[in-house]
Amino acid sequence: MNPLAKLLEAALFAASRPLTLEELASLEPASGEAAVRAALDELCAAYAGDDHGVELVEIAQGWQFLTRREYAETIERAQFALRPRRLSPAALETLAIVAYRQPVGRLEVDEIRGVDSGAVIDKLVERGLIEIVTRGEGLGRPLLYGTTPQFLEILGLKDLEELPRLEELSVALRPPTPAEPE
Amino acid sequence: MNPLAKLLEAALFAASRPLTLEELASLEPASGEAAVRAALDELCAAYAGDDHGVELVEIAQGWQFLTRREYAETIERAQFALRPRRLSPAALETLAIVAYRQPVGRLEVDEIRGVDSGAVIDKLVERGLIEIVTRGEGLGRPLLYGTTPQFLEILGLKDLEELPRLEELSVALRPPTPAEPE
Amino acid sequence: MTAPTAPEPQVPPSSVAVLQESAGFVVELEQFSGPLDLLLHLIREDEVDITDLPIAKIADQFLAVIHELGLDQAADYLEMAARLLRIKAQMLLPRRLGDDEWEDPRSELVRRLLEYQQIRELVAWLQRAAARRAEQFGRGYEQPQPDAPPAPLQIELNELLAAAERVITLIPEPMLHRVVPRPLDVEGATERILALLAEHEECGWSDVVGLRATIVEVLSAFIALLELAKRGSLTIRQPEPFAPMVIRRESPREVA
Repeated sequence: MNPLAKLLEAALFAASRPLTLEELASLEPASGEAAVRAALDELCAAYAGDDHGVELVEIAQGWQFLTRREYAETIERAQFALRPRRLSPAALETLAIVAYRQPVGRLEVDEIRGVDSGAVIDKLVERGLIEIVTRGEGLGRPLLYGTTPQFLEILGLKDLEELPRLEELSVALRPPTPAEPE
Repeated sequence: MNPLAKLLEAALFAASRPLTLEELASLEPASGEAAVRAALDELCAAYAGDDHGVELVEIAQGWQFLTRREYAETIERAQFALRPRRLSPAALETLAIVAYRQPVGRLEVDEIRGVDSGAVIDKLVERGLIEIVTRGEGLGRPLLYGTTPQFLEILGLKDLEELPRLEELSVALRPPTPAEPE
Repeated sequence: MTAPTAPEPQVPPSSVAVLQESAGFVVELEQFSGPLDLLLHLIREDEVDITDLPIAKIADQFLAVIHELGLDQAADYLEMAARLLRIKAQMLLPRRLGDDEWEDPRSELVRRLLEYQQIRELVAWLQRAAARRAEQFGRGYEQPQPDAPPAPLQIELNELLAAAERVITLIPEPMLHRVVPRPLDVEGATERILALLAEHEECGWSDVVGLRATIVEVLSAFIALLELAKRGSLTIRQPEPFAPMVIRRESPREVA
């Protein structure tokens, strides 16, 4: 490949979107559009045919490397394109409280965390990790939350019994007991 | 290229992070690891030499296509790609301590740095560069941290073995010896 | 909202950006990443031998810098200042000739400095590695297709347990909120110093702390001195290297 074609290959690979002819030409202004066109043709040809897993495609008035259709399903199934999502510390804390205190209401979560946890709870519900399991007694009969089967699945637990017992945590998460004198 | 190599090419192109041998092998479970290794070799060879703008690199216990160094400046100038955020000196200090002492607890990090490192540790966990790997013995069974594959990734290391040995550093950690006259 | 109302922590007014974190005070300062970093900086600047630290000189410079940068409210720096002063004092103690038992009071600090210096070298190495990695670009991150399945969610049991523990410490329940007061008696030390200065225009460090001061007493007295100096009630100076500190009453000025 000629040097310009190799530069275009690198730029097209690193870009997160299709690059227009104009953008590609701006990489090396001295080359001129005709040279860029020629280099693109060369690059296209190098990836055409049946010898690569990716191809250079003209798309959205620009150019982009895409995987060949025949591999789409296999790759999508593997979900490599995306990094596994992790929960934020706030979400984990809320999840921990729900797991150990279920069924538990929003006010109690707020109180333990010392911050408004409404948004975090909604997100956890949306992700299918917790759900409304019942309504509490008392004023307004608040919604009470518990963990879902998906929560167990993600953690690889058979059932809630498999969560470590509170006593095993260095400080137990348990209903408050009166302070002991030292 | 053989069909498996083309599939790997497509998957590695689509992923925005290194893929481990295990992950690559999971694409076609019937193939077996030996075949995957052979296909990787073929793919590596196809992109080695001077004929491409990208190369296949072994990194973070996996494989990733990366643009060749020579195009760094041009691509960066064009701003087609995002550069990773830089780490603060405090974050790097903490990372260095965790990398060398893992699994290591917060107190030990505090002591070596001479400052409270709780906030920095939390931030590094959030960025996925370190993670809780186990719990220590002793009072309160403290959480112990270690580095993640993403740590290797941002440093371009294959594995932790590639970190310099302490003996190679100009200041060796040793008991103070009397100063010699020069 | 039912957030527990805790009494406001008493933060002395200060010109420094001191952020209160859950774990204590953290000083956001770009120049130095901590007291050890500052010490190393001074040592490099003076080009002195780390293993034969001129402790009196370094201690004075350290005090001057944290004063100048307004770091004399930051616990980590204060603690180091107190440590330096203590070592300085220990170095001044007469020792018998041929005393084999004598242990260099600097050795622990020197060990920590060497260890920290090694970490700084690793930091430099890591920085170079990161810069080199940044010369290569990976595949640009693609927006996931709107109809694509969401990325797999990953939760580690360890993470969840760690979160549980973080949360436990937040439970507004007295038993779990054991606050250990710092046993410093800055007020007492302040009174003692003011009483001393009321009688004498000038006094020395040993007049303030006595001969057998504990670390806590030294720390308390030191903080009191800094505070009083800051208020302009007194001045602290050292006529020459290794000379004892001279504490001098300032002409009565209204305390702001």
